[in-house]
Amino acid sequence: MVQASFICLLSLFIFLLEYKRVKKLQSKKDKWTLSIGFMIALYFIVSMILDLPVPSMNKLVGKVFQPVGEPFSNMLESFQDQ
Amino acid sequence: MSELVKISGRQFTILVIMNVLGTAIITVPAIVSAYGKQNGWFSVLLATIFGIGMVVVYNAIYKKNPDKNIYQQLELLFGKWIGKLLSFLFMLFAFHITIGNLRVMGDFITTQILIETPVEMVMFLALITCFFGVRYGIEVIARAAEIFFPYIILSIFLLLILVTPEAEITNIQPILQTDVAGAFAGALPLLGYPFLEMVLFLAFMQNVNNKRIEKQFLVGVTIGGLLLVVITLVCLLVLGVDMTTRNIYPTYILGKKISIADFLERIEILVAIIWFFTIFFKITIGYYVLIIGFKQLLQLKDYKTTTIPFVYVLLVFAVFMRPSVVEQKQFLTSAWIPFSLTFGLVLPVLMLVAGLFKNKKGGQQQSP
Amino acid sequence: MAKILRRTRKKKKKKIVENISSDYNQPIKQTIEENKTFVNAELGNSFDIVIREFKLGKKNPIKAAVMYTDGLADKDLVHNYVLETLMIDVREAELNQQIANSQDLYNRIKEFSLTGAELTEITTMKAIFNHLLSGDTIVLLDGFTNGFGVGSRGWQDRGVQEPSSEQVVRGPKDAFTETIRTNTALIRRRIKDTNLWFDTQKIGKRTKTDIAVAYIKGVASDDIVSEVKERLQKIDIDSILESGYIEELIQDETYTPFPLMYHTERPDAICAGLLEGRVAILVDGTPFVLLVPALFIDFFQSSEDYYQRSDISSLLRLLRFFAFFLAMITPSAYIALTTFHQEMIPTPLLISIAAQREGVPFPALVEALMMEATFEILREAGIRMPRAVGSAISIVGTLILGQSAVEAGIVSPAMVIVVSLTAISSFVLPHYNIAISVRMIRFCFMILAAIFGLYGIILGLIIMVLHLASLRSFGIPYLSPMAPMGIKDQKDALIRLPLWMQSRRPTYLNKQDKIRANTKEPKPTRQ
Amino acid sequence: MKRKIMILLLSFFMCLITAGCWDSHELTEMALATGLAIDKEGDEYTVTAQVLNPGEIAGAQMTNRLSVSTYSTTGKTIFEAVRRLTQTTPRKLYLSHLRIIIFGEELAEEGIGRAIDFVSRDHEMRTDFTLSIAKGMRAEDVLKILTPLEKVPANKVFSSLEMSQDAWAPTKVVHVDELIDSLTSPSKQAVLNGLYVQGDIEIGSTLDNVERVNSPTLIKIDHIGVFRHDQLIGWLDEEQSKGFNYITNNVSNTVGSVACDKPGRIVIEVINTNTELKGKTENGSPKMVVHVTSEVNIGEVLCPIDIMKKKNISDVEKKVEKKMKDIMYASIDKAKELNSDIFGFGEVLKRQVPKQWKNWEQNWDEEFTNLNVDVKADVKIRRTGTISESFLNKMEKNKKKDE
Repeated sequence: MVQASFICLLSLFIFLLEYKRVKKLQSKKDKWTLSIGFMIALYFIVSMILDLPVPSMNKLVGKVFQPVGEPFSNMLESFQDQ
Repeated sequence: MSELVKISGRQFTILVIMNVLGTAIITVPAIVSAYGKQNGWFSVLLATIFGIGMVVVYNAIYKKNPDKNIYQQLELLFGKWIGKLLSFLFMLFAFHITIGNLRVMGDFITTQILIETPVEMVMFLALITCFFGVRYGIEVIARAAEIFFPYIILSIFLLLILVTPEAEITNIQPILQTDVAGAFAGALPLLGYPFLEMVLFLAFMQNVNNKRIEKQFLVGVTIGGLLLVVITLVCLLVLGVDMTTRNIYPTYILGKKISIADFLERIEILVAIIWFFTIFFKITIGYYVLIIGFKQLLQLKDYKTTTIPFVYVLLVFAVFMRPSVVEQKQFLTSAWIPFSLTFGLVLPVLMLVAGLFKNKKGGQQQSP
Repeated sequence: MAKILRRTRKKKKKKIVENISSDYNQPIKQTIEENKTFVNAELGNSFDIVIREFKLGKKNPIKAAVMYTDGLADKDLVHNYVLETLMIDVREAELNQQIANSQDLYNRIKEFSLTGAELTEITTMKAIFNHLLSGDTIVLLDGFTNGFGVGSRGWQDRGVQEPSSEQVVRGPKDAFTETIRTNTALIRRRIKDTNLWFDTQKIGKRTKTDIAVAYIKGVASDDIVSEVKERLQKIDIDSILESGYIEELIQDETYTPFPLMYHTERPDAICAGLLEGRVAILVDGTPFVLLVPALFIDFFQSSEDYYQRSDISSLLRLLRFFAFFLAMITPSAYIALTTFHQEMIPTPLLISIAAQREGVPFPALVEALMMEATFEILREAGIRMPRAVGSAISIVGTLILGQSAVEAGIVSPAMVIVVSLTAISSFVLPHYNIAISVRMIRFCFMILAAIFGLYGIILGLIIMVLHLASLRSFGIPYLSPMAPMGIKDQKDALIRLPLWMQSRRPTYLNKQDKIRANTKEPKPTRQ
Repeated sequence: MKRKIMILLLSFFMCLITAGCWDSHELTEMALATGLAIDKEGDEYTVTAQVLNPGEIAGAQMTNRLSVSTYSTTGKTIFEAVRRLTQTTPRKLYLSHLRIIIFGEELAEEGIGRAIDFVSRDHEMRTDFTLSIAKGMRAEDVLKILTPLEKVPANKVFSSLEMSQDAWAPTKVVHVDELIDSLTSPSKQAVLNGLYVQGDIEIGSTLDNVERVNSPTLIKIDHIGVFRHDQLIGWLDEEQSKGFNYITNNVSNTVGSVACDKPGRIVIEVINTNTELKGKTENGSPKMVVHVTSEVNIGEVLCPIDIMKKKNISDVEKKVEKKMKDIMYASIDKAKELNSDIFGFGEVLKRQVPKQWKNWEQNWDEEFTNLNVDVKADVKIRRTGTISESFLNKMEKNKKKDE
C-alpha cells in the first residue's frame, strides 16, 4: 500500500512536469490524451502492485489464435520428439 | 515533427540489422536445433530467404506512397474508420512485440546475470532507457545505433573467431541427410520471430532520406539473416546439437567456451552486452512505432504526449505477459505463428491488393 | 552573478538601466567648463580621469581640453602626438597666418595638428564616455559641439606568452592574451587572406566588452555565421567578463555535461578551425577564444596531432578515446565486477582482490566513492593552491591518503590502483572541458553499477550515447562524423591520415569551398 | 532536458528506496569454493566444499592458518546440501570459480546422473571445471588433502590433470558438457578420470603434510573409469587408457618405449598424433576403421643400434606401430568386455552411414560387442634428438675392451 501511494505521488509529480510541456503545444486533444493516458497507466501500475488481475496480452492473443496455432504446434512437436 | 526528421540510408540498414539480430541472436539456435537437429542452421537460412521475400512485399507497399507511414496508408486504402481499426490492431501487434522483447530481456537477465533482482526492476530500467530513445526521436535512435553498430559487429566476429578452435565439424554431420523435414518445420517459428517483425519498419520508412531505401532494407535483412545463420552454425559446431537445444540461451553458453591462453576467458558477459545493444534498439523501435501509431490514430499534435503513460503500461503488461520461461517457448511455437503471419503477411498482402483495386478504380475515375 | 544570468533568461526581463540620471545622447556642450563638470559629475570625480585644460593660439586664444583615462591611455602618445603637436602646430599655423577664425582652427586641428593615427569626430556625450573609457584621448574646443577622439589605447598587458593550459612539445608556443587586438593580430598573422573577416560588436551594457566574430568568408558556412551573429545579438546582459559568459549564453543546450563549444588559447588551433570552416569568437579581456561548432571528437584532438607524424598522432588519438573510456568506466567496472560478476574475474586475480578486501570495512561502492571524492578534493586543492604548496598537496595525497589508508586497512590497494588509473586517464584528454564532464559522469556510472552491475553500466552507456546523439552544436550533430557517418571525414576523426590524403575540408562543416589541398603523395623527383 | 534529468534522478531515487542492490555480494561476504566432492550415504548426498581462505593465499601478512578449509553436509539432493552448507560456513558459497568436482566411487557405481543436473542448471556453475572420480575412496577425503607447491589443492588437481593429459596421455580431462553429451547420447558412453590419495589421509589434512620436503600424503591421478549410462562399471589400466586416448584423438604428447631386437629398449616421444575414425558397412554389419597417424621423436636409445641407418629407423617405426595397435586393441577389448562404447563408435557410424545406422541403433550394445574394428597405425620418426648415434654404443665397446 505504501509502495502504491509512493508511486502514485511520484506519478503525479511526473504528470505535472509533463503536463507543463504538453500545455505549450496548445492542443486540447494532447492534454486530454495525456490525462487519460496517465489515469490508465496508474490503474495498471497500482493493480500490479496490489496484485489485482491485469489482462494478459498473451492470453488475449492466445484465445484468438490458439485454434489456428494448434496444428503448427503439434507438427513442431512431432519433430521435436524424434 | 516526426515528418521533418530524416535518417540516412545507412542508419536504416543498421536499424534493420539490429532488429533482425535483436532477441533472436541469443535464443534462435536453441529453437531451430530442437526441430532441425544438426541442420538447424538450414532452418535459419530458409527463414532468411522467406524474410527477404517479405521485404520485397513491404517495399512494394512503401513504394505506393513513399511519404506516408503504414497508419496513414491504412487510412488511405481502407477509409478512415476501417483504417483506424486496422491501425489499432497493428499497434496491438507492435505492442505485443515490444512487451515480448522486454520480457525476453528481463528473463535473460534474471536467469543469467542478476538473479535476485526483481524482473520488474530490470525491465523498468530498460524501459527508462528506451523511453529516452523514443523521446529523442528516431533520428537520435538511428545515430546511436550507428555508434554502437561497429562495436556489435566487432564483438560478434570476435566471439565467432575466439570459439572457432573449439568447433568440430562432426557436430553438424550428416549435413542435410536426416531430419531435413524438421529443418523445414524449424523455420516456422522463426518466420514471425525476427523476420515478420520487419513490418514495423513500414511505420517510419518515409523518414529515410535515401532513394535506394528498398535496397537498403533488403541488404539489412540479408546481412542480419546471414549473421543469424552463422551464429547458429557456430553454436551447433561448438556446442553440439544436444547442448544447443538444452540451453535456453545457447549463444551465451558459447561465450563461456572462449578460452584463449588462460587469460581471455570468462568473458561471456560480453555476449550479453552485444545483445543488450541489439535488443535495446528492438524494444525502442517497437515502442516508437506504437507511439507514432497513437499520434496518427488520435491526431495528436506531438507524438511525445503518450510516451510516459506507455512506460507504465508496457511495464505492467510485460510483467504479466507470461508467468514463466516455459510458456514463452510454448507460445512461440503455437499462437505466435498465426498471429505474426496475420500482421506480417496477411495485412501487407491485403494492403497491396487494396492498393491495386484502388488504383484501378482511381484510374477509371480519372480516365473519362 | 548567477542571479543576473537567470534574470536575463526569463521572458519578462527587466531592461538593464544604463544610466541613472542623465541623458547620454545629448550633444556635447558648448563650453569646456560645462563639459568638464558634466564628465566629472557623471564619473563621480574619479581620480583616474585626467582633464588637462589649456589655451590654443596666442592672438585670440581658445580654451581647449584634453581628457584621458590614466592607465588606459598611453601617456607618451598623449604627450607627443596630442598635446605637443596641438600646441606647436597651432602656434606655427597662427604664425603663418593660416588661422583666421575658430572654424579654421578646428579644421587645422582636424587635418594637421592631431598626429595620432586613429581620429574620430565625436558629437555626443555618449561618444565621449565610450572613447574616454576605452582609453582614447578626447580633445574638446571651447565653443564647439564637436570634439575629437584620438586613439591612444595603451595599457599594461601581459604580452604574448606561452600557453598555460595547453602545452605542446612541437608547435608554436605563443598564446592569446587578454587584449583583443593582440589576439586578432595573432590570427591575422597566420592567415593572410582577404576573406578572413572580423565582425565586431560590443556586448554588455556596462562592460561594453569588445567581441569579434572571426570567420573566413566563403569557407565558413553562411548558416553558421549568421546563426552565431543572431545568437550574439540576442544577448542582453550587463557584463561579459570572460568568454565563458558568451559560451553559456549562446550554446545550444545548457543541461548537458558535454561542452558544446570549444575554447583554446592557442592561435594555431583557432586558425586551423577557421580554415576548416568554423567560426571563432574573440572576447576582450580573456585569452580564451571560442570556436564553434564544436563536435565530440574535437575534444580528443590536439593541435599537435597535425605537427607530428600521422601514424603517431593516430595512435595517440585512439589512446585518448581509450583513456576517456577508462576514466569514465573503471571505478564502476570495478564495483560491478567485484560485487556482481565475480565469475568474470580470473581465479588468481579474484583471490588476490578478495585477500585485499579482507578487513576493509566498507562495501565496494562506498570505498570507491570515498576514494574518488578524496581524489577530486585533492585535485581541486592542487589547482587553486599557489604552485609552491601544490607539491606539498601531492605528497599529502600520495603518501598520507594513499599509502596510509591502505596500511590502515581502510581502502584496498586495488581500489587505489583503480582511482589512480582513472585519474591519470582523465589527464590524458587534451581538453580540460571533456575531462570535467567525465568526472561528473563517472559518479553516475558508479551508482548505476552498484545497483545493477554491468547491466546498469551498459544502460547508462546507452543513455549517454543517446544524449550525445541528441546534441547539436550550432546545427551540426554533435557526434559527426561518426553519426551521421561521413566516410570521407573519417580521415581526420578517430585517426589522422597524412595531410596529402586530406584534400577536402570536413564535409559536415562545409558545403561551399570543399577542396583545401591538391597535393600528391610526396615522392622524390629524382631517384 | 531539465525535466528528463529530474525524471532520471527520481527513478534512481526510487530504485534506491524500494530495495536497491539486490544482487550485490561483497567479496568479503562470499566463500569461494574451488572444489566440490559428492558422496552418497544411503539415499542422502554428502556434499563437501573446499573453500579458499584468500588472506592466506595472497594476503600481505601470512599466518599459520590453512589456505583452504572444507565443509560438508548432507541433503536429499545436491542443491539442498549446497544450500545447507551455509549452516556451517560463515559465508555464502560461491561456485563460479569451481575447478573440480569429485564423485565418490560408491556414488559413481550407483549412478551420477542425478548429481549432474544441478551442476548444469545452476547459473553460478560454469563449464570449465573438470569432473573426476575418487578411486576406491570417498571423494571428500581427496579434497581434504593439502598439497605442497600449490596452495589450493583443487587447483593442483586441476592443473596436474591437464598437464598429464598434455604430456603423458593416459588421463582424460572431462568437462561437464562433454559428460552430459555422453550421458544423453545413445551411441556413446561416458568416461571420467580417477583420482586417489596415496598415504595417510589424516596427515594429509594437516599442515604437517606441506611442511615436509617429501610430503607423506599426495593426490595421485589414476586412469580412466568407464561408465555404462551413468554408472561406473570398470577401470582401464594405463595402457588401455592410452589406447583410449589414441582412438579418441586425445593424445598430444606422450612417451612410450619399444624393445629392440638386441637387449634394451628404445624410447620414443610422440609429438603429433591424428586419429581418423571411419564407419563402414560390411555385409550389413558395422565396421570401424581406426587410422592413427603419428609423428614421433626418438627420446632415448638404450640398446646398441645405429639409428642413423634408414633400415633401423623403419624397423623402429614398425615396432612402434605394432605397439600402438596393441594398446588400442587392448582398450577396445576392455571396452567390449565392459560392453560400453566409450569411443563413440556409434556416433561415427550415425554420422557417416546414417541410413544403415537406423538398423543397428536399437541393439547397439550387442552390435558393439561384436563390432569389427580395424586399427591402422602410421608412424613417422621425424627427429632423433640432439645427438645422432648414442654414445652408449662406444661406451659399451670400451667396456668390452676392458673386460
